[in-house]
Amino acid sequence: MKKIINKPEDYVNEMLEGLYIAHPDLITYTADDLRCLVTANKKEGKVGIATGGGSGHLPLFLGYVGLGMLDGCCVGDVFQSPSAEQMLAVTKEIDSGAGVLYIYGNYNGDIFNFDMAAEMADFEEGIRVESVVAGEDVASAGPASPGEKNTRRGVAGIVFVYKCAGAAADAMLDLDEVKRIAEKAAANVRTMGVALSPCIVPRVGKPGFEIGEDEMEIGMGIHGETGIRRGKLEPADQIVTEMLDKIVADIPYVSGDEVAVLVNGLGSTPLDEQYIVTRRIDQYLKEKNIKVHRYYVGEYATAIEMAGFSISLLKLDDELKKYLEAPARTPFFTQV
Amino acid sequence: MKKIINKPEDYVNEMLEGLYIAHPDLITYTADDLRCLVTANKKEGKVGIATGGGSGHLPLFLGYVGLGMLDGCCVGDVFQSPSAEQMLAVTKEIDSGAGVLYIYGNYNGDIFNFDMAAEMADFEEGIRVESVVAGEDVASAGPASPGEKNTRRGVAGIVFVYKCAGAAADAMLDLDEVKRIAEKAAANVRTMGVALSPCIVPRVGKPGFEIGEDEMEIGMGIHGETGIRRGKLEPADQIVTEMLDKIVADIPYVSGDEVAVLVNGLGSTPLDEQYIVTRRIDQYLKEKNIKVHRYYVGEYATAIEMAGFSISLLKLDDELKKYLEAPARTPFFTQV
Amino acid sequence: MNTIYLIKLIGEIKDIMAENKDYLIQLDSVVGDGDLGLTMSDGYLAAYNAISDGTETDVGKLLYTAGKAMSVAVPSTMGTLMASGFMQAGKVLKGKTELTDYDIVELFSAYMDGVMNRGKAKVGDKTFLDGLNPALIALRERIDKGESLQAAANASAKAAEEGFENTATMIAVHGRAATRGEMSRNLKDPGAAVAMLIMKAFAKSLAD
Amino acid sequence: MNTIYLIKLIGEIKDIMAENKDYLIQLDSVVGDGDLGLTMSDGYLAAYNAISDGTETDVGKLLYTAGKAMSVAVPSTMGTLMASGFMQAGKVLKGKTELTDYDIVELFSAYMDGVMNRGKAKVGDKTFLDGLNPALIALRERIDKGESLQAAANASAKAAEEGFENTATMIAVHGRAATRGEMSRNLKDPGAAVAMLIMKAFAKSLAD
Ligand SMILES: Nc1ncnc2c1ncn2[C@@H]1O[C@H](COP(=O)(O)OP(=O)(O)O)[C@@H](O)[C@H]1O
Ligand SMILES: Nc1ncnc2c1ncn2[C@@H]1O[C@H](COP(=O)(O)OP(=O)(O)O)[C@@H](O)[C@H]1O
Ligand SMILES: [Mg+2]
Ligand SMILES: [Mg+2]
Ligand SMILES: [Mg+2]
Ligand SMILES: [Mg+2]
Repeated sequence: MKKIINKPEDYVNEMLEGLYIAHPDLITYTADDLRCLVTANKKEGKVGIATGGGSGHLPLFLGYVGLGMLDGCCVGDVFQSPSAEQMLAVTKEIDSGAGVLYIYGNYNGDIFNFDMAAEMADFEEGIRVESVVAGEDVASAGPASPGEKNTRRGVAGIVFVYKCAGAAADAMLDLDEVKRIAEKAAANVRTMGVALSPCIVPRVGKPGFEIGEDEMEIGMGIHGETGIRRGKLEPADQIVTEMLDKIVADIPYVSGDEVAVLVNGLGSTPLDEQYIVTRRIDQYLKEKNIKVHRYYVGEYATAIEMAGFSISLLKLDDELKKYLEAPARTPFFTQV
Repeated sequence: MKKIINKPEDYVNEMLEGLYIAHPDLITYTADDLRCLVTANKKEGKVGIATGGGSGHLPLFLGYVGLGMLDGCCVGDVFQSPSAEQMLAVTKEIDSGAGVLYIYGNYNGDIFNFDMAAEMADFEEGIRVESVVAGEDVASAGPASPGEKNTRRGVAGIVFVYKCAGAAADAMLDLDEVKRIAEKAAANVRTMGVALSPCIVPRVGKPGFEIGEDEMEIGMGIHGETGIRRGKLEPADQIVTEMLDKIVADIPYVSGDEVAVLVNGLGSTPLDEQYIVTRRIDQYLKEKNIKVHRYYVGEYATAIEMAGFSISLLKLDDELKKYLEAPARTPFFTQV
Repeated sequence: MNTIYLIKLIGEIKDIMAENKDYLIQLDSVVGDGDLGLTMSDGYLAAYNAISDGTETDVGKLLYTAGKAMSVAVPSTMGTLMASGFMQAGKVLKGKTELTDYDIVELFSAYMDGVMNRGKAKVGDKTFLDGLNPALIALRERIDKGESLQAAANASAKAAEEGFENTATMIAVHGRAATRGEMSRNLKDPGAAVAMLIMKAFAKSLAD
Repeated sequence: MNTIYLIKLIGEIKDIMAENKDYLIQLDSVVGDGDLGLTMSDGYLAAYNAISDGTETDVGKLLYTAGKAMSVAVPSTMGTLMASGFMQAGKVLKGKTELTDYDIVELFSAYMDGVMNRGKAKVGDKTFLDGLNPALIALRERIDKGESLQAAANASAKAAEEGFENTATMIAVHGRAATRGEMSRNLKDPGAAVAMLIMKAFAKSLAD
């Protein structure tokens, strides 16, 4: 394990200390608990938005708390859920009477704890909490039939949900409306990823899985969950084509539709490669006559030092476009 | 070689195509040459600032062209200088009568080509060009005696020089003044890095050097240049202390001095680790009573997929602070 | 039976989880992320520590407190589910200071309800429930027939073990194991092993 | 001697660089980044292609054009230095269409000036100059003594080779090799090898 760390058990807390040191104008914490991160700029009367999940995905989840996006975030150990108690503390801190929206990824542990926190917030504090669960990894399961539970994993596409919901809350919409926008964004985003190398959870100390020197795994999740297929590494254009075939078929799109595109590095993939991917995405979408409103390229949701990337498409309408374009300023996402 | 690319020989140009696709509002190119990148928002009467160097360092150099920072940039193949001819094309495009300042790193090939370009700009085009060469890697050589040539490598600290000079130009200062600010920033910045793993130049196809599974190299350059010492990997706090001892002794600092700090990931070092580093930097500087005005944490100058990081300190006075704080918007650096 | 007994019961569960830490890690490493041994031993220890001073006489409050402590200590899937079980049992038994054999059945039944309300899984989904459910059926049957609590507990421990073994025929539809789909068949469910261990500790708590 | 001869000379240099591509790669791999074989063969080929049509009769313009083509093709350290050498020689000999033996000395002397102006290195810094400088001294001496250009060229090729060998005693202070400090001693300088190859090609261009 080759990491620039001190004791593995201090990994998360020391990372958090560094985060507060670097961004004092934007974030702070509550309940004397470094893992209960809240905005340093609370806006009275605004719907509060909170998220959370395991550590190891920076800039997810912490990095999106700030102006025009999220108000609070709880993190657990690497790849482990934070507790309901911690989420309750954040909820109390960010509520200013308009209620709180939870937006988080579709993982068992997170769901259970956010649900428990929502109950406690209601029973113990009288705070109204609504939840939107993001699950948009088309490689992780088929689409849910009407009325069925969505079993897809939530991955990088959640950033689009944060952005749209955050802008709606910032525009002082009420909780139902903010929830509606978040649900709309979640319903219109699709993601797929590919991994080339595993990552090492510091306290585990060894790679989460093995993969050959010339292999890739298409559809792998951001904790190393099994993907759709493992095979020989292919040229970038071919990989992107396979991924987009799946993503685009899932909505489906018609000629003239408009999207926002998120190209996301999983940890150790150079930006150069992400732009080579961007180039092919643009060709592909032009062929399908899908218009790209805006590209986001970089690391938005990682798996520690995994090599690989994901592509997320958000299908836009005028409403989502408006909220996507709104300004925001957080430790990792600034848009003017 | 595990990379998400197509043909290695298309690596740089395809990356550039992706870059223009993703950031059409900020950047474009001139002379029908993708490698001659210029701002999409030319400001009349402003001193033009250009940089350049080899590819493989994203977001350096390309990513800092935009509003309030650089106006043009030439890149060569991976780790190879662009040509004087290309630099001349950029120079012509970004000059609007106030002259052009070149800011680039202290590498032989770059120096020769920028010098040649400056001569051509003067002789052939009558454009006044001044140059500031950044060389601030304290691990690469001792400090230059007065009158002696600075032989230190330029690394991530150049971003501070871009920022301050860019803001000065944006404030419509004249070429001599912008150059003075750039020189002041360059004279007050110091950097040191550490590497844990090598990188692979796509056309070479194999790692640039070998390093043991439990080793690090303190002071290594961003092309894999030999550092100060190779040894067993140590805890983060210990590595940071060794690096800061060198950096701080070099200026030297007195109690009460103020700095900006840049923590820079070299390519595959997770943000988490960079924040663990930030935490220790803060402790260290507090002990020395050096005040941190602002932290920048993330990838600012990489070596493809090298693991490791660098620390840069910029000693501030009121003037530099003013220009550092000014807003900027480029593909990779947005400050409001 | 009162809170003193419950402290003993939770103490036995804490001990058996500690003894089987590596076994649970090993089971969870195959289908999940391998943390189950840690979370269960840490979680029940936290639960035990929160109630072991013996000052609480309200059975319901004691169970609720144990659950809350567990949820703070180990917010993993099973940690939160076990916490939800305790908290639900606490709600149902609130106000009581003495427990009949029927109340003990009620305790496990409420524990199961708590897990189901939180997890939304059904029996047969290859989870903890597939260990606890047969145990609960056996427990209720024996008590209804008038057998001793010890005999009923022994039978329920056996049923839990069979339930655990049986999970090797099911396909996982929840949690990390679900991402393996058909490949999850043939593997026993780690959460069901936890149910088996709980029921074994229960039998033991009556025996000594 | 006119531009036709210079085309031949540059053609010989292009050929010898192509033949020694792997050798230069190997030398540069030890102390630098290993590209010297590629840049020198590509660079002199570009220089040659830019002037080989034989339409230019002005010696200075031909040399300047060769240099400019080289600078565009291979903007590496040595690529730009060699381009600067050609361009300086072009400036000095501009307007001439015929070259005396003394003009040939002037050509190499101006080439060296171009490299020195651009690179700011001194003789003894373990660079290209340490191959070219002894060759230039030998060339000038022999011509001053009235020897034939062929004899002088042979002597200068020999001197360049000795200069190249001699670099194994020097410490690099420029470029990538300089980052090795004391470790760069004992290694021969790749750029000085290029000077040796140029002078060999020069001798050959007169022989055939
Ligand atoms: N919805 C659910 N209801 C009941 N039990 C569940 C549910 N989902 C998962 N489990 C149980 O949780 C066990 C894994 O627990 P744990 O190791 O804590 O999960 P994780 O580490 O993924 O958070 C599974 O073996 C299964 O028995
Ligand atoms: N300032 C200089 N003046 C003359 N020659 C130099 C100078 N710096 C380096 N060289 C020569 O350049 C050679 C390396 O050239 P090259 O491989 O093109 O460098 P790089 O690949 O680092 O750009 C060295 O062996 C040395 O002879
Ligand atoms: Mg587990
Ligand atoms: Mg777990
Ligand atoms: Mg070289
Ligand atoms: Mg080179």
